[in-house]
Amino acid sequence: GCGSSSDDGGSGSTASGGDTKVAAVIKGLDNPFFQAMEQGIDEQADQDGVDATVQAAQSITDTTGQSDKLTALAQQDYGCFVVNPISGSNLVNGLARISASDTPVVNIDSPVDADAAEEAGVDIATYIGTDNTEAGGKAGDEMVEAVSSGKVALVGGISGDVTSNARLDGFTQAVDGKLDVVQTVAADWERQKALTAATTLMQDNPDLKGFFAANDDMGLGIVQAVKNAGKADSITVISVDGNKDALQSVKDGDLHATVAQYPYAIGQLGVQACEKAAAGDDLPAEIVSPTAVVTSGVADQALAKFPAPFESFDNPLD
Amino acid sequence: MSTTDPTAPRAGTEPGVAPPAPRPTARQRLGSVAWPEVAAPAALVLLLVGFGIADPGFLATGNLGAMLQAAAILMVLVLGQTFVVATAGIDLSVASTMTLSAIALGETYSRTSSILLAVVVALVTGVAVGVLNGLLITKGRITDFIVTLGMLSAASGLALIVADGKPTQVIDRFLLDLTVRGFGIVTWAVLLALVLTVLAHLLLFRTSFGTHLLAVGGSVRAARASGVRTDRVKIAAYALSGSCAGTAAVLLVGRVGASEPASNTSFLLNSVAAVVLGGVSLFGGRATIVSPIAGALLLTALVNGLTRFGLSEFYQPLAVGVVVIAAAFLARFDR
Amino acid sequence: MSTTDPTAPRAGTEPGVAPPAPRPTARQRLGSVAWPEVAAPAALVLLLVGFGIADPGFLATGNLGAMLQAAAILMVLVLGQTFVVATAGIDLSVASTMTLSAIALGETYSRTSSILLAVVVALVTGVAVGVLNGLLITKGRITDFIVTLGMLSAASGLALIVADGKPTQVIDRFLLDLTVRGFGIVTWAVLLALVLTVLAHLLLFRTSFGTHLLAVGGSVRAARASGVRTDRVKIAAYALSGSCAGTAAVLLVGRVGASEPASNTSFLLNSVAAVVLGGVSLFGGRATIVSPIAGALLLTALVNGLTRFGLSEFYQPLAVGVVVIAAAFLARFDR
Amino acid sequence: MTATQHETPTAAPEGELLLRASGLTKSYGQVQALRQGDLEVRAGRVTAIIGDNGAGKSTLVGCLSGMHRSDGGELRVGDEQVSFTGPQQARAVGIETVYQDLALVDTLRVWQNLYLGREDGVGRGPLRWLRRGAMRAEAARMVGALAVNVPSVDARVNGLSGGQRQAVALARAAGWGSRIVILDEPTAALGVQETAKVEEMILRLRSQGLGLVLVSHNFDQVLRVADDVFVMRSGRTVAHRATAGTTGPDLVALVTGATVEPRPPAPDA
Amino acid sequence: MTATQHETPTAAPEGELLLRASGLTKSYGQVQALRQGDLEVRAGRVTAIIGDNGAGKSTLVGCLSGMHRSDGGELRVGDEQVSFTGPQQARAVGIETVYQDLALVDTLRVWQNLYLGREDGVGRGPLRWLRRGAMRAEAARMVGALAVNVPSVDARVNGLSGGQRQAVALARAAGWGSRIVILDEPTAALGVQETAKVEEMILRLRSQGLGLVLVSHNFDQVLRVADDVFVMRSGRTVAHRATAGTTGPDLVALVTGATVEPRPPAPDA
Ligand SMILES: Nc1ncnc2c1ncn2[C@@H]1O[C@H](COP(=O)(O)OP(=O)(O)OP(=O)(O)O)[C@@H](O)[C@H]1O
Ligand SMILES: Nc1ncnc2c1ncn2[C@@H]1O[C@H](COP(=O)(O)OP(=O)(O)OP(=O)(O)O)[C@@H](O)[C@H]1O
Ligand SMILES: O[C@@H]1[C@H](O)[C@H](O)CO[C@H]1O
Ligand SMILES: [Mg+2]
Ligand SMILES: [Mg+2]
Repeated sequence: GCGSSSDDGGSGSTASGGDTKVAAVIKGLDNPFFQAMEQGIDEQADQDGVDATVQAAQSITDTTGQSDKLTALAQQDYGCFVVNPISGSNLVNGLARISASDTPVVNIDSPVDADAAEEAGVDIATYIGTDNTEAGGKAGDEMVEAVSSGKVALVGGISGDVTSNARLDGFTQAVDGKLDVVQTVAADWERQKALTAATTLMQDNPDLKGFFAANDDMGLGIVQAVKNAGKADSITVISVDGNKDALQSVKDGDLHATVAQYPYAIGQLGVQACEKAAAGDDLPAEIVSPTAVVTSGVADQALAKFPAPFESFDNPLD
Repeated sequence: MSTTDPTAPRAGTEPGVAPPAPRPTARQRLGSVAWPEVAAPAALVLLLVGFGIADPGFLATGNLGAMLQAAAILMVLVLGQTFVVATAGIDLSVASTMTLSAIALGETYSRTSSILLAVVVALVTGVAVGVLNGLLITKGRITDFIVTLGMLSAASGLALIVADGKPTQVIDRFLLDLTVRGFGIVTWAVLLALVLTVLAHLLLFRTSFGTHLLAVGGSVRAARASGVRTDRVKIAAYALSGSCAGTAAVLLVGRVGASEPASNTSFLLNSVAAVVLGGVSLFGGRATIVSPIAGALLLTALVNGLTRFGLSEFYQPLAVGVVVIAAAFLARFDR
Repeated sequence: MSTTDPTAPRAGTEPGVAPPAPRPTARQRLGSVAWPEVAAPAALVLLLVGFGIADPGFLATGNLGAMLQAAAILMVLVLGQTFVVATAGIDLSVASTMTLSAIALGETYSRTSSILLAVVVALVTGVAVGVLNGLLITKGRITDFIVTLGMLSAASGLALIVADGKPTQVIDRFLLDLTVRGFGIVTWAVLLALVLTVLAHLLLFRTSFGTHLLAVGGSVRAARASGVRTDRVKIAAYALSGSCAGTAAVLLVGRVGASEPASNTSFLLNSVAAVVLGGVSLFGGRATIVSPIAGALLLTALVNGLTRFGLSEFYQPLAVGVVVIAAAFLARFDR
Repeated sequence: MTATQHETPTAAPEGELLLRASGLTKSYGQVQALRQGDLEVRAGRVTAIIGDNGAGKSTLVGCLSGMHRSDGGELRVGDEQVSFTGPQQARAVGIETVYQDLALVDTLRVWQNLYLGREDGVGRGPLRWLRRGAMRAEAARMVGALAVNVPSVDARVNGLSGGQRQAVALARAAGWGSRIVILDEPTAALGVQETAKVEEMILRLRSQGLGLVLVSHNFDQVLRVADDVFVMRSGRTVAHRATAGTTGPDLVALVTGATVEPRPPAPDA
Repeated sequence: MTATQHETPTAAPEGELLLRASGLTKSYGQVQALRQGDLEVRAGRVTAIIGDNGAGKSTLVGCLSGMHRSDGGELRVGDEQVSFTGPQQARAVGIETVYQDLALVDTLRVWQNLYLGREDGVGRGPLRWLRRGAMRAEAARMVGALAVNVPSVDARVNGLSGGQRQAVALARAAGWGSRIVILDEPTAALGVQETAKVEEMILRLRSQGLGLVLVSHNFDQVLRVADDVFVMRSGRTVAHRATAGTTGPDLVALVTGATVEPRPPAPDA
């Protein structure tokens, strides 16, 4: 029995959802996006009376650390795992062991790579998340609507980050032929770096019309830079996430729009899916969680409902 | 050196009575400037000229202002790091301390709405971490490297706990103005960094504390034998570094309009790189203030220039690494 | 020490002919083990027992296996860092070099589909970076700190460029098996780390190279005067560190199933922390292999235990920082 | 502080007892380095301490200079019993020391070394504003007073020769209105000319009424320069002699223990 | 390497010329430390080098021991002209040096220091497998051969006294079938007993037919121990004398330059 997770009683799938213990392993910990996700998980678990533990990686690049945490939890008697992997494959090894003991796995936010999962024999009960390319596309459409023509610059997260790349790609495709993307820079998901980069880019391109940032933190940094440069009237900033501060900024008329991804809802759905999976229910292979472009018109509504989605959506798990 | 001074006794004459020492002449002073200490300013000038020729907009006042603005936080951190390195120590916790101070500012502000109190709390937090570092190093007799490495982790953890992992908006006119208003391209933040630079220079070279700091870096034993309270001096150096981190935190929060529990690792690496580029010996005892500041400006201008040239973001870390090694090659120590 | 040895001459008898030296007795050996070197293993045992009492599942074979698995990469990096620190140097580029080697592996694999070739390329890349570090330090006469700091940046930049910023999936049975299969809880990866640990120990204490390494760390001048080729030894130490980074890269790619250009900063800080916790003097000349490895296991077990206890992730950096300082306090150097 | 103060050490009547150590003890962990340290220093006299390597000479000196804190025994300076917790306190009562390793900060300039720990400045405390011009001029005078050849007070110490460094350390010790100057093996690494110059300086300080303590392995030098000699063996002061009438072989015998000596030092010869 | 080899240095007929340096020069950047370094070393004789601080003695020694690369001049060992690029090469032709700072690695054990740079092992190259038992035993014999009292060959050097360290450095220099042993101020920091012991060792090595070079500031010692003496001043060898018939004051005069000497050294006395 060496090497199997059943050593200390991880007796896997218990029948009733009520006494299932859920373990969630999510991404970075210094980002409000994941705070909202954690909140969604905790509150849904409370509401349903299940026991949930949430662990997060030390940072958004801590691939092995996240994997270690999953492995540590896999040794305990959790009935279902919710995972939001940093990369497509960094959790595959740990998940393989979990799947081997027939414990269900729910994948949220960032997808586990399908090939890697198959190779390792990982069984994903369902994937719940948003299409990041689509989110970027929505931002792109909004940008086209707002500025109609001219130069825009893109600010991504850490160089090479998959989520960031998907959002930037989506944006680029959406504005192709309509706007002129002058440059893409990496600001490591950091507000301060985004601010510095945006300041430099405005210096270099005095006629810049807009910025797209791959997340809200960076978007807010850019807003600050734009204000500092006294260009709040001529430059449009759009970002992705739908964090509270960003919604407030949209409401205040600073940030033009944010593409809300509702991490809170993703967290809730993750727990719900886990309960069903543990109870042996069938789940759809993929559940697309809602996204919405929040502009100043709806910012109030969005803030009022935060962290829940402000537009109702069909929850396939209810 | 002295042989260029006509009033100095010729070597070999003996037993020569040393003459009343004249103030060193300009030439003598120039002659005694060591090459390592000139390397960073020289490299900075080269870079400015080079980029300026390739892209005249680079030297436009607007862009110069943007660079100064971007450099202000690093400059303040570099001052603290210079003091610590001058004592032959190192402060790996500067960036984390700055993060913790920023969080302390944000939390205080969101609870009391008093920006004054919030700034004071940020500064006190920075000093407290610095003093704790200093006490662990001197009284606890643990190497500076490991103390500040541990503090790097502990302070960022504390920042996360206090902030509950979330950023806090700090929208305050006073703080925002720091990084926007001022005298033309010299904003208040930049002015503060420059004033602190001058003060740091005077502290190091014009006060007895400065001499003691360099003495401790040169030889703890000799300094102690000469009656210098070496432990106090070391603690003070770390406290200074902490207070610089606290000050940098104020500028950081003002700049981004929020306090965030982000780790800011690049500030740590850049602060050390600037100090070493500035020809400050990691073995302690020899330091200037101007050269590390030039090092900080060099690193900032490099990234600004590379961004303007639209060099792919992927090439920037490589360029920074190469420039750091190349500049150190110019500034390499004699010993 | 010698006074416990009945065959040693009594101090004061003179001119005493030294007796044929007997092999040191077990007691003598034990007596000569320095406290700094025992601190990490002792702290590790304490931690295992403490967590084990609070949570018996912590010591279940499954969890022990998970911890070993989690520690394997760090262990390999720590071996390299130990060699470098033993020479009184430091390798700040270990983690970036690992990233670059991982990218080299991924790119080679995606182009040739030959895992063997890919592994070889990864190792060669690591060694090449190490040799370059060593050459810059010895022939270029630049301090190790700044060379490896620059390399930290340069290597991660190169990784981004080569990978074009994107991760590459490396789905290969052989690599995946490394971190999954093996002998019970000892997977191939863990076994590799353990075998390398034994080899490193033998290299350090049983070969002339090991003696030269420690001699260079103890005193470059004395080593040189004794005919040790000090430059070569230093270069070899960095090359070893590079090869460890290359090996760690293979384990890393196997573990995360992809080569990613993202930087792994925490591996750098943890490798240095483990070495210092292991009582290896940053001033060089004194080192063991077992204690730094115990330091690596300590850091890993700590995070595992905290995770199992469901301690919020916010508290983990704080806990790690406190443990690092506390363990260093136990292991503090005499000088 | 004014310039004149530095140049006029408080002169004491010749032969007056300036310092008396009795029964000092000091351990480093397990090593009992000093078991019974006795010494007397008198104004206008040179008192030598001799003894083999590890006899405890430097440890005794460390206790007098405030570098070490003695574990036991009594130390009187003038009429007062003192107990030093650091070198500042020893300096405050007029004891200056030239350590075996000189204790100069290599990276600082000559004048900075001369003033280290008691910089002349405007204001108080660590932030007092250095009067650099005054210090440099005064430093030149301090060095000049010993008639030694130091290139410039602006030179960094790491650029000086062994003899020049010794001169700086001596000038520092002598130039502060001190009453007692302790020299730990000041000529061990020096050549003939440099040694002669240092001995000259010692005699000059003696003639100014200072009490000098000289640790030396060179018995010829001890006989040439010193008035009194204390002999140490295994951490104990085992003999006290006037040099007048003592020969080199006598000293060798005392140091190696060939002659048995009554332990409590004989009263001043 | 076998144990016996270490104990029997290649004996040469007494008086045979082992080494001759002529006109060696060496600069450190701007400083011309050695302008004209001349020296002769003969089997079974002790050759002293004297001169004031900074005269260039250690620089000359460095050129002979391979630590420095001379800029010019000629060096012959036996019949061959040599040019060293590192200490290994000097060792290879049988020149061993005890440096002014001893050049021991404090953190290593006595036996490791004795064998440093030429470890006895199975196999070749840097990865050869140490024969630790053999080395420890042999090291004990090497130290024993000099009849010095070192606590244990397993002791770390940083735990040894000055005299003991000197003994280890000497044992290392003497124990390797060397033909020439150079000692740079070996007794500067030593007490009477330790000094006596080192002088004894020097004479023992001389009687074994080795050529010894002794750098010293102690002229009594030079007259006591050496057969020949070379005098250096400002980087030049300015005189060569046999000690027989030379007095202390003669040496002082030579060193300080009071007497004018013909520059090319006189042929062997
Ligand atoms: N810091 C220290 N830690 C431990 N032991 C020490 C220390 N300093 C000196 N000792 C030991 O104390 C004893 C006395 O040393 P001390 O330096 O006083 O001797 P000394 O008479 O000055 O010798 P020398 O002539 O060699 O300078 C010696 O056995 C020495 O090894
Ligand atoms: N590494 C060095 N760099 C620069 N100058 C040096 C160096 N080593 C020695 N010198 C200079 O070279 C000259 C000769 O020095 P050397 O050490 O050979 O003298 P020495 O005769 O051995 O003196 P001492 O009796 O003090 O040991 C001196 O002026 C010295 O300052
Ligand atoms: O989806 C998340 C969030 O947008 C966050 O802001 C950065 O990391 C991404 O993966
Ligand atoms: Mg002494
Ligand atoms: Mg010399």
